[in-house]
Amino acid sequence: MKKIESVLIKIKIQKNDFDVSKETKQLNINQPGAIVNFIGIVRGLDDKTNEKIYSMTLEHYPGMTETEIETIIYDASKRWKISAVTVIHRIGKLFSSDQIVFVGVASKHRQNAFNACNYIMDWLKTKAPFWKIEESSKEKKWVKFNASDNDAIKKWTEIK
Amino acid sequence: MKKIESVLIKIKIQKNDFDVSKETKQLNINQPGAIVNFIGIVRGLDDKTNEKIYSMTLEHYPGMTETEIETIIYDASKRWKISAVTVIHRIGKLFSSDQIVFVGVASKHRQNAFNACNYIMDWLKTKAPFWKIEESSKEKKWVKFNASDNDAIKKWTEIK
Amino acid sequence: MIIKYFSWIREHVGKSEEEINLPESVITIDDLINYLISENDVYKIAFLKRDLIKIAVNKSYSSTSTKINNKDEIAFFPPVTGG
Amino acid sequence: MIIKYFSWIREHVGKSEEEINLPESVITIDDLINYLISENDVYKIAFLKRDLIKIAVNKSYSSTSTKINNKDEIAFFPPVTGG
Repeated sequence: MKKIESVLIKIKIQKNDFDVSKETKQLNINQPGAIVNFIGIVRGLDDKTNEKIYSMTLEHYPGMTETEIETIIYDASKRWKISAVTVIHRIGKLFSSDQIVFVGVASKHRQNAFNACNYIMDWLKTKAPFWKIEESSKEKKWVKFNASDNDAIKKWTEIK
Repeated sequence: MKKIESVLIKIKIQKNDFDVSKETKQLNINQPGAIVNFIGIVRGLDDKTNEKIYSMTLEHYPGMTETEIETIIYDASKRWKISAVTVIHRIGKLFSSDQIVFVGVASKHRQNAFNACNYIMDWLKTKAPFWKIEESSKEKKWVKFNASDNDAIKKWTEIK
Repeated sequence: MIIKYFSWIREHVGKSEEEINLPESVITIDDLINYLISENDVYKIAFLKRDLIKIAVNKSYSSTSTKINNKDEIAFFPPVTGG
Repeated sequence: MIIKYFSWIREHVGKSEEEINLPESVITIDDLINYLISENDVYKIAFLKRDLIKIAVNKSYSSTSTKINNKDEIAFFPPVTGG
Protein backbone atom coordinates (compact mmCIF):
# COMPACT_ATOMS: atom_id res chain seq x y z
CA MET A 1 0.00 0.00 0.00
CA LYS A 2 1.06 3.51 -0.88
CA LYS A 3 0.73 6.41 1.56
CA ILE A 4 -0.66 9.83 0.63
CA GLU A 5 -0.40 12.20 3.58
CA SER A 6 -1.61 9.97 6.42
CA VAL A 7 -3.87 7.74 4.30
CA LEU A 8 -2.84 4.26 3.16
CA ILE A 9 -4.00 3.77 -0.42
CA LYS A 10 -4.31 0.72 -2.65
CA ILE A 11 -5.62 0.98 -6.22
CA LYS A 12 -5.84 -2.09 -8.43
CA ILE A 13 -7.22 -2.49 -11.95
CA GLN A 14 -7.36 -6.22 -12.61
CA LYS A 15 -9.07 -9.03 -14.50
CA ASN A 16 -9.26 -11.29 -11.43
CA ASP A 17 -11.98 -11.30 -8.82
CA PHE A 18 -11.29 -9.86 -5.36
CA ASP A 19 -11.85 -11.28 -1.89
CA VAL A 20 -13.89 -8.90 0.28
CA SER A 21 -12.67 -10.49 3.54
CA LYS A 22 -9.03 -10.17 2.57
CA GLU A 23 -9.48 -6.54 1.55
CA THR A 24 -11.38 -5.75 4.76
CA LYS A 25 -8.58 -7.30 6.85
CA GLN A 26 -6.00 -5.21 5.01
CA LEU A 27 -7.96 -2.03 5.83
CA ASN A 28 -8.07 -3.07 9.50
CA ILE A 29 -4.81 -1.40 10.59
CA ASN A 30 -4.08 1.46 13.01
CA GLN A 31 -7.28 1.04 15.07
CA PRO A 32 -9.83 2.11 12.49
CA GLY A 33 -13.06 1.53 14.44
CA ALA A 34 -15.11 1.54 11.25
CA ILE A 35 -14.76 0.04 7.78
CA VAL A 36 -17.30 0.68 5.02
CA ASN A 37 -17.18 -1.40 1.83
CA PHE A 38 -19.01 -0.81 -1.40
CA ILE A 39 -19.24 -3.77 -3.78
CA GLY A 40 -20.67 -3.27 -7.26
CA ILE A 41 -22.33 -6.31 -8.82
CA VAL A 42 -22.95 -7.00 -12.53
CA ARG A 43 -26.69 -7.02 -13.14
CA GLY A 44 -28.20 -9.53 -15.49
CA LEU A 45 -30.92 -7.22 -16.74
CA ASP A 46 -30.71 -3.90 -18.53
CA ASP A 47 -32.07 -1.24 -16.16
CA LYS A 48 -34.12 0.51 -18.85
CA THR A 49 -35.13 -2.13 -21.37
CA ASN A 50 -35.25 -5.04 -18.86
CA GLU A 51 -33.47 -7.08 -21.53
CA LYS A 52 -31.34 -9.99 -20.37
CA ILE A 53 -27.61 -9.22 -20.47
CA TYR A 54 -25.41 -12.21 -21.20
CA SER A 55 -22.07 -10.60 -20.31
CA MET A 56 -20.21 -7.31 -20.32
CA THR A 57 -16.69 -6.34 -21.23
CA LEU A 58 -14.83 -3.45 -19.65
CA GLU A 59 -11.96 -1.44 -21.06
CA HIS A 60 -10.11 1.47 -19.44
CA TYR A 61 -7.34 3.99 -20.01
CA PRO A 62 -4.31 2.56 -18.19
CA GLY A 63 -2.42 5.22 -16.30
CA MET A 64 -5.18 7.80 -16.38
CA THR A 65 -7.55 5.51 -14.44
CA GLU A 66 -5.15 5.15 -11.52
CA THR A 67 -4.37 8.88 -11.45
CA GLU A 68 -8.04 9.85 -11.49
CA ILE A 69 -8.90 7.44 -8.66
CA GLU A 70 -5.93 8.67 -6.64
CA THR A 71 -7.14 12.26 -7.04
CA ILE A 72 -10.64 11.28 -5.91
CA ILE A 73 -9.25 9.53 -2.81
CA TYR A 74 -7.05 12.53 -2.07
CA ASP A 75 -10.06 14.87 -2.30
CA ALA A 76 -12.06 12.57 0.00
CA SER A 77 -9.23 12.57 2.55
CA LYS A 78 -9.33 16.38 2.62
CA ARG A 79 -13.03 16.31 3.52
CA TRP A 80 -13.11 13.44 6.03
CA LYS A 81 -10.55 11.97 8.41
CA ILE A 82 -9.87 8.50 7.02
CA SER A 83 -6.99 6.09 7.58
CA ALA A 84 -6.99 3.69 4.60
CA VAL A 85 -8.70 3.30 1.22
CA THR A 86 -8.73 0.40 -1.24
CA VAL A 87 -10.22 0.65 -4.71
CA ILE A 88 -10.29 -2.43 -6.97
CA HIS A 89 -11.92 -2.29 -10.38
CA ARG A 90 -12.16 -5.29 -12.65
CA ILE A 91 -11.72 -5.16 -16.43
CA GLY A 92 -12.29 -7.69 -19.20
CA LYS A 93 -15.30 -9.96 -19.56
CA LEU A 94 -17.73 -10.23 -16.65
CA PHE A 95 -20.99 -12.08 -16.16
CA SER A 96 -24.22 -11.50 -14.26
CA SER A 97 -23.66 -11.52 -10.45
CA ASP A 98 -19.89 -11.02 -10.76
CA GLN A 99 -18.25 -8.52 -8.46
CA ILE A 100 -17.08 -5.57 -10.56
CA VAL A 101 -15.83 -2.89 -8.17
CA PHE A 102 -14.70 -2.65 -4.55
CA VAL A 103 -14.33 0.58 -2.59
CA GLY A 104 -13.30 0.12 1.03
CA VAL A 105 -12.66 2.93 3.50
CA ALA A 106 -11.35 2.68 7.05
CA SER A 107 -11.75 5.46 9.60
CA LYS A 108 -11.85 6.01 13.32
CA HIS A 109 -15.47 7.18 13.07
CA ARG A 110 -18.17 5.53 11.04
CA GLN A 111 -19.74 8.62 9.48
CA ASN A 112 -16.41 9.58 7.91
CA ALA A 113 -16.07 6.07 6.47
CA PHE A 114 -19.63 6.13 5.08
CA ASN A 115 -19.23 9.58 3.52
CA ALA A 116 -15.79 8.96 2.03
CA CYS A 117 -16.83 5.59 0.54
CA ASN A 118 -19.99 7.07 -0.96
CA TYR A 119 -18.05 10.09 -2.31
CA ILE A 120 -15.30 7.97 -3.88
CA MET A 121 -17.86 5.72 -5.56
CA ASP A 122 -19.89 8.65 -6.92
CA TRP A 123 -16.82 10.34 -8.40
CA LEU A 124 -15.39 7.09 -9.75
CA LYS A 125 -18.66 6.68 -11.67
CA THR A 126 -18.28 10.07 -13.39
CA LYS A 127 -14.50 10.47 -13.68
CA ALA A 128 -12.62 7.16 -13.84
CA PRO A 129 -12.09 6.25 -17.52
CA PHE A 130 -13.84 2.88 -17.83
CA TRP A 131 -16.25 1.85 -20.57
CA LYS A 132 -18.63 -1.08 -20.63
CA ILE A 133 -20.01 -2.97 -23.59
CA GLU A 134 -23.05 -5.13 -22.87
CA GLU A 135 -23.63 -8.38 -24.70
CA SER A 136 -27.21 -9.64 -24.89
CA SER A 137 -28.51 -12.47 -27.07
CA LYS A 138 -29.41 -9.90 -29.75
CA GLU A 139 -26.54 -7.44 -29.83
CA LYS A 140 -23.46 -5.85 -28.35
CA LYS A 141 -23.87 -2.29 -27.26
CA TRP A 142 -21.83 0.32 -25.45
CA VAL A 143 -23.47 1.31 -22.19
CA LYS A 144 -24.70 4.91 -22.21
CA PHE A 145 -23.57 7.28 -19.48
CA ASN A 146 -26.19 7.41 -16.76
CA ALA A 147 -27.40 10.97 -16.14
CA SER A 148 -28.28 10.03 -12.56
CA ASP A 149 -24.55 9.67 -11.90
CA ASN A 150 -24.14 13.35 -12.61
CA ASP A 151 -26.96 14.08 -10.18
CA ALA A 152 -25.29 11.87 -7.56
CA ILE A 153 -22.18 14.05 -7.34
CA LYS A 154 -24.26 17.16 -6.78
CA LYS A 155 -24.85 16.19 -3.16
CA TRP A 156 -21.14 16.65 -2.41
CA THR A 157 -21.29 20.31 -3.33
CA GLU A 158 -24.24 20.83 -0.98
CA ILE A 159 -23.34 18.82 2.13
CA LYS A 160 -20.02 19.39 3.84
CA MET B 1 -32.81 -15.99 5.68
CA LYS B 2 -36.20 -14.68 6.73
CA LYS B 3 -38.33 -12.51 4.47
CA ILE B 4 -40.12 -9.35 5.63
CA GLU B 5 -42.20 -7.89 2.80
CA SER B 6 -39.78 -8.18 -0.12
CA VAL B 7 -36.57 -7.92 1.92
CA LEU B 8 -34.47 -10.96 2.85
CA ILE B 9 -33.28 -10.55 6.41
CA LYS B 10 -30.64 -12.33 8.48
CA ILE B 11 -29.93 -11.34 12.10
CA LYS B 12 -27.32 -13.20 14.15
CA ILE B 13 -26.07 -12.56 17.67
CA GLN B 14 -23.05 -14.79 18.12
CA LYS B 15 -19.73 -15.33 19.89
CA ASN B 16 -17.93 -16.42 16.72
CA ASP B 17 -16.30 -14.16 14.18
CA PHE B 18 -17.95 -13.61 10.79
CA ASP B 19 -16.58 -13.86 7.25
CA VAL B 20 -17.23 -10.67 5.28
CA SER B 21 -16.83 -12.43 1.90
CA LYS B 22 -19.33 -15.13 2.80
CA GLU B 23 -21.86 -12.56 4.03
CA THR B 24 -21.37 -10.43 0.91
CA LYS B 25 -21.95 -13.47 -1.34
CA GLN B 26 -25.16 -14.28 0.55
CA LEU B 27 -26.43 -10.72 -0.04
CA ASN B 28 -25.66 -11.08 -3.76
CA ILE B 29 -29.01 -12.52 -4.84
CA ASN B 30 -31.78 -11.17 -7.10
CA GLN B 31 -29.49 -8.85 -9.09
CA PRO B 32 -28.68 -6.31 -6.41
CA GLY B 33 -26.25 -4.06 -8.32
CA ALA B 34 -24.89 -2.63 -5.06
CA ILE B 35 -23.85 -4.02 -1.69
CA VAL B 36 -22.71 -1.79 1.17
CA ASN B 37 -21.07 -3.35 4.24
CA PHE B 38 -20.30 -1.73 7.54
CA ILE B 39 -17.79 -3.53 9.76
CA GLY B 40 -17.19 -2.28 13.30
CA ILE B 41 -13.74 -2.96 14.73
CA VAL B 42 -12.72 -3.11 18.42
CA ARG B 43 -10.35 -0.24 19.11
CA GLY B 44 -7.38 -0.76 21.38
CA LEU B 45 -7.46 2.73 22.83
CA ASP B 46 -10.15 4.54 24.79
CA ASP B 47 -11.46 7.38 22.61
CA LYS B 48 -11.47 9.92 25.44
CA THR B 49 -8.70 8.92 27.85
CA ASN B 50 -6.43 7.36 25.18
CA GLU B 51 -5.86 4.54 27.68
CA LYS B 52 -4.95 1.13 26.31
CA ILE B 53 -7.88 -1.31 26.35
CA TYR B 54 -6.91 -4.92 26.85
CA SER B 55 -10.26 -6.46 25.98
CA MET B 56 -13.99 -5.86 26.11
CA THR B 57 -16.93 -8.07 26.96
CA LEU B 58 -20.37 -7.65 25.49
CA GLU B 59 -23.70 -8.70 26.93
CA HIS B 60 -27.15 -8.25 25.43
CA TYR B 61 -30.84 -8.86 26.06
CA PRO B 62 -31.68 -12.03 24.08
CA GLY B 63 -34.97 -11.73 22.30
CA MET B 64 -35.26 -7.98 22.58
CA THR B 65 -32.04 -7.45 20.59
CA GLU B 66 -33.33 -9.39 17.59
CA THR B 67 -36.73 -7.67 17.72
CA GLU B 68 -35.20 -4.20 17.90
CA ILE B 69 -32.86 -4.89 14.97
CA GLU B 70 -35.72 -6.32 12.94
CA THR B 71 -37.76 -3.17 13.57
CA ILE B 72 -34.84 -0.98 12.49
CA ILE B 73 -34.42 -2.99 9.25
CA TYR B 74 -38.15 -2.80 8.62
CA ASP B 75 -38.10 1.00 9.06
CA ALA B 76 -35.12 1.25 6.68
CA SER B 77 -36.96 -0.82 4.07
CA LYS B 78 -39.88 1.63 4.21
CA ARG B 79 -37.52 4.53 3.41
CA TRP B 80 -35.30 2.94 0.74
CA LYS B 81 -35.81 0.14 -1.78
CA ILE B 82 -33.49 -2.62 -0.58
CA SER B 83 -33.43 -6.34 -1.36
CA ALA B 84 -31.48 -8.00 1.48
CA VAL B 85 -30.02 -7.09 4.88
CA THR B 86 -27.67 -9.00 7.17
CA VAL B 87 -26.84 -7.87 10.70
CA ILE B 88 -24.34 -9.86 12.77
CA HIS B 89 -23.35 -8.68 16.23
CA ARG B 90 -20.79 -10.48 18.34
CA ILE B 91 -21.06 -10.94 22.11
CA GLY B 92 -18.66 -12.24 24.75
CA LYS B 93 -15.00 -11.31 25.05
CA LEU B 94 -13.34 -9.43 22.21
CA PHE B 95 -9.88 -7.99 21.70
CA SER B 96 -8.37 -5.02 19.92
CA SER B 97 -8.80 -5.24 16.09
CA ASP B 98 -11.53 -7.91 16.35
CA GLN B 99 -14.57 -7.49 14.14
CA ILE B 100 -17.56 -6.69 16.37
CA VAL B 101 -20.50 -5.88 14.10
CA PHE B 102 -21.48 -6.41 10.46
CA VAL B 103 -24.29 -4.59 8.68
CA GLY B 104 -24.67 -5.49 5.01
CA VAL B 105 -27.32 -4.09 2.68
CA ALA B 106 -28.03 -5.09 -0.92
CA SER B 107 -30.02 -2.90 -3.28
CA LYS B 108 -30.46 -2.29 -6.97
CA HIS B 109 -29.12 1.24 -6.56
CA ARG B 110 -26.08 2.23 -4.54
CA GLN B 111 -27.49 5.31 -2.78
CA ASN B 112 -30.27 3.21 -1.26
CA ALA B 113 -27.72 0.68 -0.01
CA PHE B 114 -25.50 3.42 1.47
CA ASN B 115 -28.40 5.16 3.20
CA ALA B 116 -30.02 2.03 4.58
CA CYS B 117 -26.71 0.65 5.89
CA ASN B 118 -25.85 3.96 7.56
CA TYR B 119 -29.37 4.26 9.01
CA ILE B 120 -29.40 0.70 10.40
CA MET B 121 -26.00 1.19 12.02
CA ASP B 122 -26.99 4.54 13.59
CA TRP B 123 -30.18 3.12 15.08
CA LEU B 124 -28.51 -0.10 16.20
CA LYS B 125 -26.10 2.08 18.18
CA THR B 126 -28.93 3.80 20.07
CA LYS B 127 -31.60 1.08 20.29
CA ALA B 128 -30.19 -2.47 20.22
CA PRO B 129 -29.72 -3.64 23.84
CA PHE B 130 -25.98 -4.38 23.99
CA TRP B 131 -23.61 -3.28 26.75
CA LYS B 132 -19.84 -3.25 26.71
CA ILE B 133 -17.44 -3.51 29.60
CA GLU B 134 -13.86 -2.46 28.84
CA GLU B 135 -10.92 -4.12 30.51
CA SER B 136 -7.68 -2.15 30.73
CA SER B 137 -4.62 -3.03 32.79
CA LYS B 138 -5.98 -0.87 35.61
CA GLU B 139 -9.70 -1.55 35.77
CA LYS B 140 -12.90 -2.89 34.30
CA LYS B 141 -15.47 -0.29 33.41
CA TRP B 142 -18.82 -0.15 31.69
CA VAL B 143 -18.64 1.94 28.54
CA LYS B 144 -20.71 5.13 28.78
CA PHE B 145 -23.31 5.87 26.15
CA ASN B 146 -21.84 8.14 23.52
CA ALA B 147 -23.88 11.35 23.13
CA SER B 148 -22.68 11.65 19.52
CA ASP B 149 -24.75 8.54 18.73
CA ASN B 150 -27.88 10.48 19.66
CA ASP B 151 -26.75 13.27 17.33
CA ALA B 152 -26.13 10.73 14.55
CA ILE B 153 -29.77 9.68 14.36
CA LYS B 154 -30.93 13.28 14.02
CA LYS B 155 -29.87 13.33 10.38
CA TRP B 156 -32.56 10.75 9.54
CA THR B 157 -35.32 13.12 10.64
CA GLU B 158 -33.92 15.84 8.37
CA ILE B 159 -33.02 14.03 5.14
CA LYS B 160 -35.63 11.88 3.42
CA MET C 1 -43.51 -10.93 37.33
CA ILE C 2 -40.01 -11.44 35.96
CA ILE C 3 -37.59 -8.54 36.29
CA LYS C 4 -34.30 -8.51 34.38
CA TYR C 5 -31.30 -6.30 35.04
CA PHE C 6 -28.40 -5.61 32.70
CA SER C 7 -24.92 -4.09 32.78
CA TRP C 8 -24.09 -2.01 35.88
CA ILE C 9 -27.68 -2.16 37.12
CA ARG C 10 -27.34 -5.96 37.26
CA GLU C 11 -24.11 -5.55 39.24
CA HIS C 12 -25.75 -3.17 41.75
CA VAL C 13 -28.81 -5.39 42.22
CA GLY C 14 -26.55 -8.44 42.45
CA LYS C 15 -28.61 -10.63 40.14
CA SER C 16 -29.56 -10.70 36.47
CA GLU C 17 -33.15 -11.81 37.01
CA GLU C 18 -35.71 -12.25 39.75
CA GLU C 19 -39.35 -13.20 40.05
CA ILE C 20 -41.59 -11.13 42.30
CA ASN C 21 -45.28 -11.05 43.10
CA LEU C 22 -46.57 -7.64 42.19
CA PRO C 23 -48.33 -5.90 45.13
CA GLU C 24 -51.71 -4.45 44.22
CA SER C 25 -50.49 -0.92 44.83
CA VAL C 26 -48.07 -1.17 41.91
CA ILE C 27 -49.72 0.06 38.70
CA THR C 28 -46.90 1.60 36.68
CA ILE C 29 -43.15 1.12 36.18
CA ASP C 30 -42.64 4.16 38.39
CA ASP C 31 -44.57 2.42 41.19
CA LEU C 32 -42.47 -0.71 40.68
CA ILE C 33 -39.19 1.20 41.07
CA ASN C 34 -40.50 2.88 44.25
CA TYR C 35 -41.63 -0.48 45.59
CA LEU C 36 -38.23 -2.10 44.93
CA ILE C 37 -36.38 0.80 46.55
CA SER C 38 -38.61 0.53 49.65
CA GLU C 39 -37.84 -3.19 49.90
CA ASN C 40 -34.05 -3.15 49.78
CA ASP C 41 -31.22 -0.60 49.70
CA VAL C 42 -29.44 -2.27 46.77
CA TYR C 43 -32.19 -0.91 44.53
CA LYS C 44 -31.67 2.57 45.93
CA ILE C 45 -28.14 2.51 44.54
CA ALA C 46 -29.13 0.76 41.31
CA PHE C 47 -31.85 3.32 40.57
CA LEU C 48 -29.88 6.37 41.75
CA LYS C 49 -29.58 7.77 38.21
CA ARG C 50 -33.25 7.07 37.59
CA ASP C 51 -33.67 9.40 34.60
CA LEU C 52 -30.89 7.58 32.81
CA ILE C 53 -32.29 4.09 33.13
CA LYS C 54 -34.04 2.51 30.15
CA ILE C 55 -37.10 0.32 30.60
CA ALA C 56 -38.49 -2.52 28.54
CA VAL C 57 -41.86 -4.19 29.08
CA ASN C 58 -42.12 -7.53 27.29
CA LYS C 59 -38.96 -6.71 25.33
CA SER C 60 -40.29 -3.37 24.02
CA TYR C 61 -39.04 0.06 25.07
CA SER C 62 -41.46 1.61 27.60
CA SER C 63 -41.60 4.59 29.92
CA THR C 64 -41.96 5.01 33.69
CA SER C 65 -45.69 5.68 33.25
CA THR C 66 -46.35 2.36 31.43
CA LYS C 67 -48.96 0.25 33.24
CA ILE C 68 -47.81 -3.25 34.10
CA ASN C 69 -49.28 -6.49 35.37
CA ASN C 70 -48.00 -9.67 37.01
CA LYS C 71 -47.54 -11.51 33.69
CA ASP C 72 -45.18 -8.91 32.22
CA GLU C 73 -41.44 -9.28 31.78
CA ILE C 74 -39.79 -6.04 32.88
CA ALA C 75 -36.18 -5.08 32.15
CA PHE C 76 -34.04 -2.26 33.49
CA PHE C 77 -30.82 -1.28 31.75
CA PRO C 78 -28.47 1.64 31.09
CA PRO C 79 -28.29 3.37 27.69
CA VAL C 80 -26.99 0.87 25.16
CA THR C 81 -23.35 0.74 24.01
CA GLY C 82 -23.19 -1.91 21.29
CA GLY C 83 -21.86 -1.68 17.75
CA MET D 1 1.86 13.23 -31.06
CA ILE D 2 0.11 10.12 -29.81
CA ILE D 3 -3.69 10.04 -30.02
CA LYS D 4 -5.70 7.38 -28.20
CA TYR D 5 -9.31 6.43 -28.81
CA PHE D 6 -11.59 4.47 -26.52
CA SER D 7 -14.96 2.72 -26.61
CA TRP D 8 -17.18 3.51 -29.60
CA ILE D 9 -14.86 6.29 -30.76
CA ARG D 10 -12.12 3.67 -31.13
CA GLU D 11 -14.52 1.52 -33.17
CA HIS D 12 -15.40 4.42 -35.50
CA VAL D 13 -11.77 5.45 -36.02
CA GLY D 14 -10.81 1.82 -36.46
CA LYS D 15 -7.73 1.93 -34.22
CA SER D 16 -7.00 2.43 -30.55
CA GLU D 17 -3.93 4.58 -31.05
CA GLU D 18 -2.05 6.48 -33.74
CA GLU D 19 0.95 8.75 -34.02
CA ILE D 20 0.68 11.91 -36.09
CA ASN D 21 2.89 14.88 -36.77
CA LEU D 22 1.06 17.96 -35.65
CA PRO D 23 0.70 20.57 -38.44
CA GLU D 24 1.71 24.07 -37.36
CA SER D 25 -1.84 25.33 -37.83
CA VAL D 26 -3.07 23.13 -34.98
CA ILE D 27 -2.91 25.00 -31.66
CA THR D 28 -5.83 23.66 -29.63
CA ILE D 29 -7.76 20.40 -29.25
CA ASP D 30 -10.52 22.00 -31.30
CA ASP D 31 -8.05 22.59 -34.14
CA LEU D 32 -6.90 18.96 -33.86
CA ILE D 33 -10.43 17.62 -34.24
CA ASN D 34 -11.01 19.87 -37.28
CA TYR D 35 -7.73 18.72 -38.78
CA LEU D 36 -8.57 15.02 -38.28
CA ILE D 37 -12.04 15.47 -39.81
CA SER D 38 -10.51 17.22 -42.84
CA GLU D 39 -8.09 14.32 -43.33
CA ASN D 40 -10.50 11.36 -43.30
CA ASP D 41 -14.24 10.73 -43.15
CA VAL D 42 -13.95 8.14 -40.37
CA TYR D 43 -13.24 11.01 -37.98
CA LYS D 44 -16.32 12.84 -39.20
CA ILE D 45 -18.42 9.96 -37.91
CA ALA D 46 -16.35 9.48 -34.77
CA PHE D 47 -16.64 13.14 -33.79
CA LEU D 48 -20.28 13.55 -34.86
CA LYS D 49 -21.46 14.02 -31.27
CA ARG D 50 -18.60 16.41 -30.60
CA ASP D 51 -20.09 18.02 -27.47
CA LEU D 52 -20.36 14.62 -25.85
CA ILE D 53 -16.76 13.56 -26.32
CA LYS D 54 -14.35 13.79 -23.38
CA ILE D 55 -10.75 14.85 -23.87
CA ALA D 56 -7.61 14.05 -21.93
CA VAL D 57 -4.22 15.67 -22.47
CA ASN D 58 -1.38 13.71 -20.88
CA LYS D 59 -3.94 11.66 -18.95
CA SER D 60 -5.72 14.68 -17.42
CA TYR D 61 -9.19 15.90 -18.32
CA SER D 62 -8.96 18.87 -20.68
CA SER D 63 -11.26 20.97 -22.86
CA THR D 64 -11.45 21.74 -26.56
CA SER D 65 -9.66 25.05 -26.00
CA THR D 66 -6.60 23.41 -24.36
CA LYS D 67 -3.38 24.22 -26.20
CA ILE D 68 -1.37 21.20 -27.29
CA ASN D 69 2.06 20.42 -28.69
CA ASN D 70 3.68 17.53 -30.55
CA LYS D 71 4.93 15.83 -27.36
CA ASP D 72 1.46 15.51 -25.79
CA GLU D 73 -0.57 12.35 -25.48
CA ILE D 74 -4.17 13.11 -26.43
CA ALA D 75 -7.15 10.85 -25.72
CA PHE D 76 -10.72 11.00 -26.98
CA PHE D 77 -13.45 9.00 -25.27
CA PRO D 78 -17.18 8.94 -24.50
CA PRO D 79 -18.56 9.69 -21.01
CA VAL D 80 -17.33 6.99 -18.66
CA THR D 81 -19.45 4.01 -17.62
CA GLY D 82 -17.43 2.08 -15.05
CA GLY D 83 -18.35 0.99 -11.54
